[in-house]
Amino acid sequence: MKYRGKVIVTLKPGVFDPQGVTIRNALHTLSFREVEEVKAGKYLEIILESENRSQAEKRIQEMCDQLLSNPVIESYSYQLEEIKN
Amino acid sequence: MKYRGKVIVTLKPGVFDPQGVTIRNALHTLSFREVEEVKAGKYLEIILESENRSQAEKRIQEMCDQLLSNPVIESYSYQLEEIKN
Amino acid sequence: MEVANGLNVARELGLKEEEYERILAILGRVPTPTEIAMFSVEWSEHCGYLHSRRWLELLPREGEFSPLRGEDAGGIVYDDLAVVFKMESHNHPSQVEPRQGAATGIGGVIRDILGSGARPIACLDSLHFGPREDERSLYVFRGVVEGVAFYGNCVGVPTVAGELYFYPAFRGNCLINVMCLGIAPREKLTQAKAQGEGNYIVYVGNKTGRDGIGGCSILASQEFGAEERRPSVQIGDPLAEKCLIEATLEALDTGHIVGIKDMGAAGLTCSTSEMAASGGSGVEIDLDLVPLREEGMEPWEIMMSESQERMLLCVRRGYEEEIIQIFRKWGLEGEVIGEVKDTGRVTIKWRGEVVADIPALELTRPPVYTPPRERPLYLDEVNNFSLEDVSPPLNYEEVLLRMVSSENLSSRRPIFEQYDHMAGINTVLLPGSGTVVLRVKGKKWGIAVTSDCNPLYCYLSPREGAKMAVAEAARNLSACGARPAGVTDCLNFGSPEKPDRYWQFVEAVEGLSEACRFFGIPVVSGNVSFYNENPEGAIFPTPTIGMVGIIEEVEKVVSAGFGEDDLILVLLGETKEELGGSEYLRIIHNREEGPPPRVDLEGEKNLQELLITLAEEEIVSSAIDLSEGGLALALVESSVTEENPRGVIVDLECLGDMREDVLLFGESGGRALVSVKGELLNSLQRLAQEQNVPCQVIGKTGGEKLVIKKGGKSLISLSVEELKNRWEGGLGE
Amino acid sequence: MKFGIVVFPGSDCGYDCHHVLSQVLEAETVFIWHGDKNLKNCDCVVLPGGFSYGDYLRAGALARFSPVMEAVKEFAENGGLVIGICNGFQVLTEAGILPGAFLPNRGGRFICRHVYLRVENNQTPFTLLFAPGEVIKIPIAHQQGNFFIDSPHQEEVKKHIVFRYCGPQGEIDSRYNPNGSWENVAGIVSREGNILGIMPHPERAAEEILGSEDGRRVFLSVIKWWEDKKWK
Ligand SMILES: Nc1ncnc2c1ncn2[C@@H]1O[C@H](COP(=O)(O)OP(=O)(O)O)[C@@H](O)[C@H]1O
Ligand SMILES: [Mg+2]
Repeated sequence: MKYRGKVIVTLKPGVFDPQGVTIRNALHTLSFREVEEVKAGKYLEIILESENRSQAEKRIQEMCDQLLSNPVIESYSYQLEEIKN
Repeated sequence: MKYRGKVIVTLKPGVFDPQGVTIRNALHTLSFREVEEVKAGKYLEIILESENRSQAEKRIQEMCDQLLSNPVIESYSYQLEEIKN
Repeated sequence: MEVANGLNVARELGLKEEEYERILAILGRVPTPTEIAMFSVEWSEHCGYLHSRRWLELLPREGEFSPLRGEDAGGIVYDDLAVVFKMESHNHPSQVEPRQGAATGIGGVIRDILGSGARPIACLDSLHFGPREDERSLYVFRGVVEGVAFYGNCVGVPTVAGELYFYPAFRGNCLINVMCLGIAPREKLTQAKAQGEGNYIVYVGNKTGRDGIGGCSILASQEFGAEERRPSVQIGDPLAEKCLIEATLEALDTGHIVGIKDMGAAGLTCSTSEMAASGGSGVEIDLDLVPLREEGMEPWEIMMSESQERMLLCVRRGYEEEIIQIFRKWGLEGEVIGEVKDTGRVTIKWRGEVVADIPALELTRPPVYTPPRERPLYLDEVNNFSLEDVSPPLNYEEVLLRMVSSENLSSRRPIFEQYDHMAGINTVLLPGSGTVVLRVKGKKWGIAVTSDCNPLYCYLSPREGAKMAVAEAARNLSACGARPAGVTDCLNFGSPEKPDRYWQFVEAVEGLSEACRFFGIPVVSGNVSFYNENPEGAIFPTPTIGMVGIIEEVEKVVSAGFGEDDLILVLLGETKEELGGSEYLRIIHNREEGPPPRVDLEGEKNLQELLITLAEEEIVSSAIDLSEGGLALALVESSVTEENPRGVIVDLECLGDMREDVLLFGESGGRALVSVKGELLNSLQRLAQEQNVPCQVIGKTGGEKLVIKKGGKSLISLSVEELKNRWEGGLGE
Repeated sequence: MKFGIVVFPGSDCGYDCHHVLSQVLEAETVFIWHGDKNLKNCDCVVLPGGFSYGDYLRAGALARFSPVMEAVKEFAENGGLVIGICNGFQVLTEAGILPGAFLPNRGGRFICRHVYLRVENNQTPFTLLFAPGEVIKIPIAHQQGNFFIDSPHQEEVKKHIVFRYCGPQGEIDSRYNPNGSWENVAGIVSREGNILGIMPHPERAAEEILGSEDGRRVFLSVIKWWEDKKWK
């Protein structure tokens, strides 16, 4: 079966996010004054073959732990959907 | 009212994604051989004050069009949720 | 505000019971939590040099070039300029979070240079990792290189040189030593002092958050073991650093800055106490004025925070607004947070209350320890190698190909190409083989920089290894025509509380000191990193040397590559029957054994003088020093380092009847390979004789092959194109 | 003639351009602060390389909203000479002053090295001192130099290519394309020819001691073009 994992990686709360701050400042100068905070993260879409849903889920989690995020500063979440041809 | 906009920016279909390819290769060396494709994108979380939902939506869209994505190569999608204290 | 169980808190923060007693005596009362925190960071190994201070006094501070010693970064004076440089470690943070660890390492050392009032113009990175087969080591290695590239490129200071080695001993504890070099008109240098009652203490840069709290005393001085603490990692913001560089230099130009100090390890604690102590005054700080990024921060958190991209200034009263506006113009924070007092004390207020009040001098006078040390037993075991133990290879071509493509000897191009090594348009001799040379705009002279240390030698003999690191660095510089002028060092060792590790440390410092003294090169700055251990033991002792040289006429710089055909190849220096500690033994025979090559300081010095003269008198067409991989690797590098590789024909017969593998791959020091035009050979030989340097003609350049024979016997005949591909592809990155 | 170099936070190569223009070529040169709207009567505006705003979000994305960019846009529309180098080129595309966009390098990494370029058009104010088809050597230093143009605009942009990555003999081949750039593009001009975007750094190849003087001729061309125009 084929699956699409949609992974979002963000900085943990309290970790300094210079990109987010800079983007917020830019939005302010563009007169989006109502913006209070911006957090910058990563989005990854992973297409993989797996026997079943729970196997796919397990593998996506392993990828996140080992490579896609750094547990010291980042956390992640994901959604999984089956790809039907 | 306070809202959280969750914006995902991805490369348009057909635009070559070197980052995605690099990550896929790295996953392969880590023996995630079942991965067929990786697409890399950006995730941005925007916290903003707005009168109502449709106003917030309009503003998020403007931000995406003006700054957060480059329409030549990227497309975006977003979700909006109300933040209750 | 007192703590009932002050001793427990002190212990938790890494202070010893006797240290706590001393704090009680200094204050004459029970310390507040903020005070305990402040003492704990100032008296940590990382900031206070408890175990190393006594030995660092051995290092020579004077030399041929007049040294300059500031607070953070030392340097030398040449012409009317100060050349300031300093090396720092960022080992533990990088092991935990490679990308940010390396990035903030670069950021930190740049601010050290900036704090002296100099404009940073170049960085170097000396990197050591576990083998790349090891998944975690590979991850750390790639993350670190990415971090250096990310931060260094963005901040606009070129990373021009460095080192990269892989040894199993660095598994679980990598070494990230970064160096920065800056220049300033000599009279523009600024000190890290607060002076003049009523002058203002001004905070500039990024806001303060909870980053790296405890990172200094707890993270940096704790071995990586079973119970791992989750550190709060610092995140680098190179854009802010870039703006901080420009704003600080602009502010210094106003002439209204009395003193300046970077906020690195131990943040506000270190900067306030050291500025007060070296200015012979006191400071009073109001923490409510410090720009904060997070809510609810405790006073001790603010004092210990290691948020990056911050500096502390002492500004002449009446000019604070002008200075603050400069920083705000660059998009940075700028706030008056306190003033200079003549109390001699660091007084910290928070919400109207005094939360700390300590004599500044006492904070900066941590205890000194010299625990027992003992020669480790392994030394006898690993220093028994004799030539009979290995048989010479049958196929030298195969051996050479394996060596040129090995992870420690292959080209570093895949690494330094990821670094913007040309930013600032000063890099005259680009990285590739050996030394990198920077011009100084508007001057005839230039600056050469290198970093060196062979950790395996140091493991086999800390003293000889340290001497060799100095010798190799100096040889590197002189090969391109530069005169060694100053050293900065970064001493990476295991736990000083273990006698065998402490012995290694003291031996290395003595070796380092002896070599620098002999060559007349002052040690102007440096850094000590202890507790580099993983569950399997200590790292190889690694006293990394950063050396800076001056080349009088930068246009005469000599590069390593063979520039044309029909040049005569000359080997300078004596080849001894030494194979111990060599990469050849490691790679081909799988033995990490010694003794390592012995250092002949006299011979090294003669060679250096000769190389400098040869460059100045424009006699040689190329020069490269011999180091890891010996003569064979030097030949390959000079052949293939240029865009178009060039062949050579070499005969080893004249080098005596030693074994061929010794002649090719032995790593005896004090040697260099030069190429010279036929008509200049005589002058070269005459100068070599005058300098007492052995000198042998071993071949000439030309053709498309690297051919090495010994008398009638052909050892190697390989296409230089193939060698180039193997060498450049060795890292596989 | 007078050159103006725009200073964005983080655009460090502006100092290098300043050195080359004012010290090496002895041309009148001033800095223009990103917050100003006044171009100080400059005849040629340089958007230098570096990392404006840290390249946070996307390379060049934030710089384009600096107040100075409105003035630059107006200046360009009125035929003023503009050179965008590296990050400056990225800013120009983000601002829509030049077409296209930049993707990360094909290999995903930053690359700093000398490359060969073939001069495809010497009829511009920036290249008139080069021979047609001449091969020159100039360094690159970028992470996102992979020029992209969507298919509807390709035919048009093809006419405005000025520099392409090539081999030592001028071979145009993907082997010599360091970053995956469309058509090996290293530099283009605007339709009217008064705006140059160039990914390599000519200011890094303007002095003999740095290994190449080819880049210098980009600036010398501008000066010559200006002088000639003045006489006309
Ligand atoms: N980590 C690194 N970062 C930048 N440059 C490096 C790094 N490692 C090696 N280099 C460069 O690669 C070249 C070869 O390195 P090395 O063989 O260690 O030099 P040396 O012969 O001087 O000991 C030198 O120019 C060196 O500065
Ligand atoms: Mg070396």
